[in-house]
Amino acid sequence: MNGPVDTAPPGPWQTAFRALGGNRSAMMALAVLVLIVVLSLIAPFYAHDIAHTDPFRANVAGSFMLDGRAVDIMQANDNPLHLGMTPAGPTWRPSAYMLGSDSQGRDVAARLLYGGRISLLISFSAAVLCIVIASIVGILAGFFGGFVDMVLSRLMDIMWAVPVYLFAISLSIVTISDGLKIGPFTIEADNLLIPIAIIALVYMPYAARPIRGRVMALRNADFVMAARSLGVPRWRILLVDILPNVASSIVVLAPLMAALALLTESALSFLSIGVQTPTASWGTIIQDGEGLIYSRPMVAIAPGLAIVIVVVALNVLGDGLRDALDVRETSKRGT
Amino acid sequence: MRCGVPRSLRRRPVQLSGWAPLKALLPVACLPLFLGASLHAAALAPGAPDSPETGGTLRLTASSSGGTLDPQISYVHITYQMEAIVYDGLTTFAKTPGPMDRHAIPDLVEALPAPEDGGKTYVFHLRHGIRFSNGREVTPDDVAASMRRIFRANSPTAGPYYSHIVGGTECLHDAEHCTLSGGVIPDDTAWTITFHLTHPDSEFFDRLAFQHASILPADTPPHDTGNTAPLGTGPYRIASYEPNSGLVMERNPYFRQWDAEAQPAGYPDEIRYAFGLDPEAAVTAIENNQYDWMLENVPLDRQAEIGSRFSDRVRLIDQMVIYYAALNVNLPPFNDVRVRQALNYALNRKAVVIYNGGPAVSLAACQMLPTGAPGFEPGCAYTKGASPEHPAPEWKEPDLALAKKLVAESGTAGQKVVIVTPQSGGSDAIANEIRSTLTDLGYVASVRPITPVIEFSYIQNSDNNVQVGLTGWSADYPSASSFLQTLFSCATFIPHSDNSINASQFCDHKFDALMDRAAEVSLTDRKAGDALWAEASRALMAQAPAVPLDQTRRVALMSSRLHGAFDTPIYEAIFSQMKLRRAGDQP
Amino acid sequence: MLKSLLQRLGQTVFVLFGISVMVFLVFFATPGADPTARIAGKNASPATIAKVRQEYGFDRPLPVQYATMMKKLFITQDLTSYANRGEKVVPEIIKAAPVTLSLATGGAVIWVVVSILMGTVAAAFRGTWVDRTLMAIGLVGVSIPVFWLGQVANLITQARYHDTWLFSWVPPLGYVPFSESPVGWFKALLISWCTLSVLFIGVYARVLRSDLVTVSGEDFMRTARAKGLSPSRVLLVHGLRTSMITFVSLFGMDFAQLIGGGALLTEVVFGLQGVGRLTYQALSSLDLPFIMASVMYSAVFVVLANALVDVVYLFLDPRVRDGR
Amino acid sequence: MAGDAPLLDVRDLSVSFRSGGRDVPIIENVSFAVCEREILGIVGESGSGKSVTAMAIMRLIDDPGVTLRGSVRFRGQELTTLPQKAFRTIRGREIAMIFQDPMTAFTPVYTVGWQIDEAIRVHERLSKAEARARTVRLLGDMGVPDPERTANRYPHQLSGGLRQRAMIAMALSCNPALLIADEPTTALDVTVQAQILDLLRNLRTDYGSAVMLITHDMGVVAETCDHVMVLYSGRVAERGPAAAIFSQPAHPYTAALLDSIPPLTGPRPTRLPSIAGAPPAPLERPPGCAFAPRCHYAHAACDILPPLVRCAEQEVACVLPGEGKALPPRMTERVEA
Repeated sequence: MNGPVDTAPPGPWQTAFRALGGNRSAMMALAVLVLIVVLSLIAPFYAHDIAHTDPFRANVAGSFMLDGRAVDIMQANDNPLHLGMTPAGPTWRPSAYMLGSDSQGRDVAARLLYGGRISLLISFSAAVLCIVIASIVGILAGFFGGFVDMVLSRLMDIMWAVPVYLFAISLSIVTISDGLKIGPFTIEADNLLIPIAIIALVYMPYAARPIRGRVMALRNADFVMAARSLGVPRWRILLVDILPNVASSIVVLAPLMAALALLTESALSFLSIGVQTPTASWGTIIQDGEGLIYSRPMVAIAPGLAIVIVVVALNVLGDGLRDALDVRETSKRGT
Repeated sequence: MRCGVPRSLRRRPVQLSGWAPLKALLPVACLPLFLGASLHAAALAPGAPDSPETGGTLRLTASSSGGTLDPQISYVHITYQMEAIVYDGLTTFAKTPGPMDRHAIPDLVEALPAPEDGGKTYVFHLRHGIRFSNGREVTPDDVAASMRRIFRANSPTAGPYYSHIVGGTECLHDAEHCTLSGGVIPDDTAWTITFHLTHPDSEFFDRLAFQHASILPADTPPHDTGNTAPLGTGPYRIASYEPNSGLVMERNPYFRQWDAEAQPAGYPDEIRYAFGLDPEAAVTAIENNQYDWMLENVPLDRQAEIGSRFSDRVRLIDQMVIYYAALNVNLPPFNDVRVRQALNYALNRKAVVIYNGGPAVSLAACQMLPTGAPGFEPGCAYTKGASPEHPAPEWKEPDLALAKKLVAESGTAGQKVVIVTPQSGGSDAIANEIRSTLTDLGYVASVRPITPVIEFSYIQNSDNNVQVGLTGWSADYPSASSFLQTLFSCATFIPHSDNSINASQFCDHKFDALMDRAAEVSLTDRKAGDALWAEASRALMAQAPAVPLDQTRRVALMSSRLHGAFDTPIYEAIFSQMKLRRAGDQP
Repeated sequence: MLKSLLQRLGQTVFVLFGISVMVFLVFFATPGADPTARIAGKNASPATIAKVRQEYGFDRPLPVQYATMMKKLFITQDLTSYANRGEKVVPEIIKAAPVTLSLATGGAVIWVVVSILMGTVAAAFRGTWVDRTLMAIGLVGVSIPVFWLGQVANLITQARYHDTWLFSWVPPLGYVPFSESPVGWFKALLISWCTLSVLFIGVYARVLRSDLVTVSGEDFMRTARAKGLSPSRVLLVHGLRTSMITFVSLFGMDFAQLIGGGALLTEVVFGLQGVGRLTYQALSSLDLPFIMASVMYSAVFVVLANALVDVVYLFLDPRVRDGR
Repeated sequence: MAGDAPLLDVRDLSVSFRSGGRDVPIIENVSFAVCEREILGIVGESGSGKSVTAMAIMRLIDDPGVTLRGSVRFRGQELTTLPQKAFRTIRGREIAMIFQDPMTAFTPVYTVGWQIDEAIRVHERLSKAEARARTVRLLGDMGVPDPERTANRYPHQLSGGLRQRAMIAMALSCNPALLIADEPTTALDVTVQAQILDLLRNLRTDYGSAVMLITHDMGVVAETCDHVMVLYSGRVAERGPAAAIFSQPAHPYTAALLDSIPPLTGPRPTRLPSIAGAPPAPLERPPGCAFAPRCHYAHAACDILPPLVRCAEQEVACVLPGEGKALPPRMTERVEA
């Protein structure tokens, strides 16, 4: 039966959750995500109490203790020309420079945890923001149709016509030097809101289109027609009949959008137009590691792996949700 | 007057980390030169040196091209270096290894003329028989036309370098009707060119040696020739150019060596430049002998590797460059000289040196004149136990206590400071170091990285209210004035303009007068002049309108077949002097 | 037919106009974007700056500047760069296009072939470990940041293992034109093709598998089997062919984005001077003419490719053909 | 009906699938036979296992969790153990099948003709042109107007009736001895339904094919079939000659089904009698008679699974005849066949 979920308790949702709970890989993915979130939340504890380091403070001239002797963080080379300063490599001990140091003498392991906070914060917020905007746009366009739909759809056409990454990079470069000025408000260039907003904006059409399509289908569905003919006001139809029915599409999009956002954030930060120093994200750490890829590859490899793990987990979770909610695949990604 | 450090200002983010340590002397300039050994070349291409190492194709690589090929317009190092063997000026800088502070030598002219009229008139005797690559001989008319073209084609240095030629100022404002008739007078019968200046200029020969004063055929169009190279007189000519892929140089068939120091004959038969490879990839490619030479510095993380694996294929080349943080003397807290001094005392230059590759390639700087520049005298006012009045011989360690005391006296602690830096790994790191230092001094400091291309002009514009701006400066030719006068005189601070090279907004008329006197004395007595410049440098640092950071050396990697005495100051490398080992005699 | 064509054309022009105006306005709203000082050169005198400003028309009203730029871009095609004096923009884009085209095409060949193989095999072995392994591989492929993968690939093929027999053939990063040396072209691009295709292989194999699985439950698949067709023929001729409809439309969009410069991360990491990298460089040097030209280029491609996909769709799906 | 061995002989066919660690029986011990040129009707509600029986015979169930027991003999050849490859020569050639929904049973991206050609060419070495000629002829035989053009049309371009005709044409393309028709008329409207049934009825004369007609509609069976098998919840409830079953159903379920046929003549009853409740899901199937919970006559004896016993001309899985409490002959007039 295809009725409005008017009075009914969230029956379909309960079954969906039960189905999700029974999905072993989805549960494992969730566990991994929770673990990584927890790890990044304890970043200050790790940095302060275990590694005894300030991961945001450059420390090239310093040294640390390893097995009772002092080791220079930046080590000179004994080649004939004395060329090159190499940061300390991984010690594999959590007490100091477990994953080694970056070119500014900072503890990569500690930065990885702090970077996780920022990367996850940005990707989750961007996903939420994106889906909120996309839902508004998609529902407005789909429900009202006509002129509203035309304006919104053309706007999305324009956004579609530019490759996502180019779009994101353009916006980042424009905002990066001087922040964003909207009327009396200024958002500083190093404010995380900027990458969040950019990522949310560029993926908006990707999320809005399927929502719009779903709403359009619902608008012509029997039960909506029936409600209309009964003279139910439009806002009530929207709220009571349409919204709950697109909710599953929206929920399924969330982890996939978060995965896309994480990849995009890392790409922007990698091009140093995402998160700004001294804040670190996984992307900026990869960028730091780019200059060390030949001598200390761990600096770039560790955050890269972290990204892969989180994105895999998000995708698995997304698949699980989709199966549980029985929604056909709708999302797209960039390159 | 000089090209700013953002040398590759072009499309790639400037790596402020081009810095290479100075420290030792090393093989750099000490190779004997045995070129010009033979003017009687036999079966070789005409004008090529008679040597078993003549011939072959030299393969160069750079991450991107330098845009326009017009030697009177282009203002980037890649083109300057490349066109040094394509064009000649009346004078030039020696294209042979040697110390950094050598001044211009005669090129297309027989000799450097003695100043007449109190340094306001020079009569140059043009050499006979020098031909452009189309076979036409260079005449005094070409020289006069080339001087006019500086103005007509809007050369970037028309104002600062050449407007003191009589008629130059008029040309600057009305380029189309530029004649320079009173300033540059060609004489076909005497085969001379007479220059009249509005005021004496101790650096006039140096300026004529700069690429913007290259001598081109009189009929070269009076606008930027873009991707087409005008005809030149050097041993090579540019055969083809695709800014996004590559450039090919071949021998100029009309070239005959006239002076082995000014424009030596070239070894390779062909020079190919490939554009688009980033430095990391270029290092790998050269290691694998896929290219012979790269424009950029070897990236820091590869230096250890090449130092241990290819130490015989590395050249460390001294550069006349200074990296510094400009402090805005008109904005708090740096409007207080004590705060500026405090930051100078507090900054750990050891960290700066490490960021830039360690002591082998980076030398901590304590003054705005780089080591080796004319007028440079060792001395550091801002290190532990030193003061502007009693400078130490060199920087040793920061003096945080003194710095904190100075800040306390100024009462500015707690203020907000934003450090503007070009957005690239190296400068980011140093900006971060300065941020940490300022935090230690009690300020609320943050870093704002800006796209490199914009940063350079952004920090100059007083409208942007930049407190601290990281940048660097290297000289177009060796002179003290191109550092001190250009960067810190009242004349180079232009409010509300993107082109206000004096980013510190420093203006001190007493200091200006001292520099003017140094320039004046240099005209007749270089030594006395240099001493005055050294005094000016100390005077400047007492006011501390900037924090000198370091001076770097270029770390160059060669393919295993490349050798020769090609490294030289100013140009860094003279491609015509690169010799290629034949396949058979690989080491 | 003509009407829908005109409509499409109108939409395209509208989209291009919208993008160009957006780019133009955003550029001039960006602080420090004024290119005059950069064009004039470091430390140029105010007189020179004034001349440059007038020469480039920066002193004229924005609409006039916009019109001039559009004219120079589309009609006279002699728009020149702000950052690289004298560099004409249109020829540069045209020169960069083959690089991007080579990269995207080669990558596309790999990802189409591999993903069809993976997707089909996974669907054929649905529910077995083969299926699970292939899909897990695909999932990881989707989740790897392409720039990072490129770096790791470079680390392996250019440095760590370059001297081993496995990778000694790998040429230095960069592009070799096909016309110069087909073999060199192939070698120069192979690693970047693989890197680029990893993401798409993941996406496409997963999409294809799930489509095939859905399709295999369809009645017509049962009919095909009941006819006595071999399982492979049923899967390939009936299942795959039908699933190709989604596959192709997805492919069209992605390929268009790549051709339009969407592969810029791959291009940046592998030193390929393609449209994406050009655009990125133009963006980072705030070189408006280049930004404008490359964004227009990519927009044109995306719009064109969308139209093309619609046409291909008509060929692939007879139902759509009648629907129009 | 036929003197010699039946064309298709199904014995104790059981299909079950594993779910949650248990074997869930879908059909249990279904046995029946189809003779040459005979039309057998298999009747039952949805979920009774009619289609599964057909699919099992065709071995079209390839879910790895499904197990199949029993024997299916076609012309004396055991099909259940036949290798897949060998089986393919039987599928489509000897035994063909048509499906319920002609809308979805054709691959949408090929023309109808192409798909019939394919069916022909997979079994017979014919050139494309020869195959097409036969296709066109078959379509014509099936009453498709303008068969040549129709062959070049895509499924979605045809009406439901035409599509079902094309489907039958495809099934008959290799002259199969047995045609399994799974609810061939359910998705069609009434007039078309009658035409299609006509077509099926004439197959045995025109093509010499036997037909296994699967339907839930007793009316269709009455119009078409020689023999009938009634399935309830995966088990045979009753089977026998159509005439006998229609005149005197022995199973209460059959009787109830017959009652639910709307009379073709006479006044329509205001409300058709229908069977209260629903058939049990396979997992909840009672150990005894599956129909007992819905049966008016249910009593203690029904708790034991009743075997199939002969009762007059038919066989029935009910205790009633054994207890001498056979159902009365139907009051309603025999439906004209």
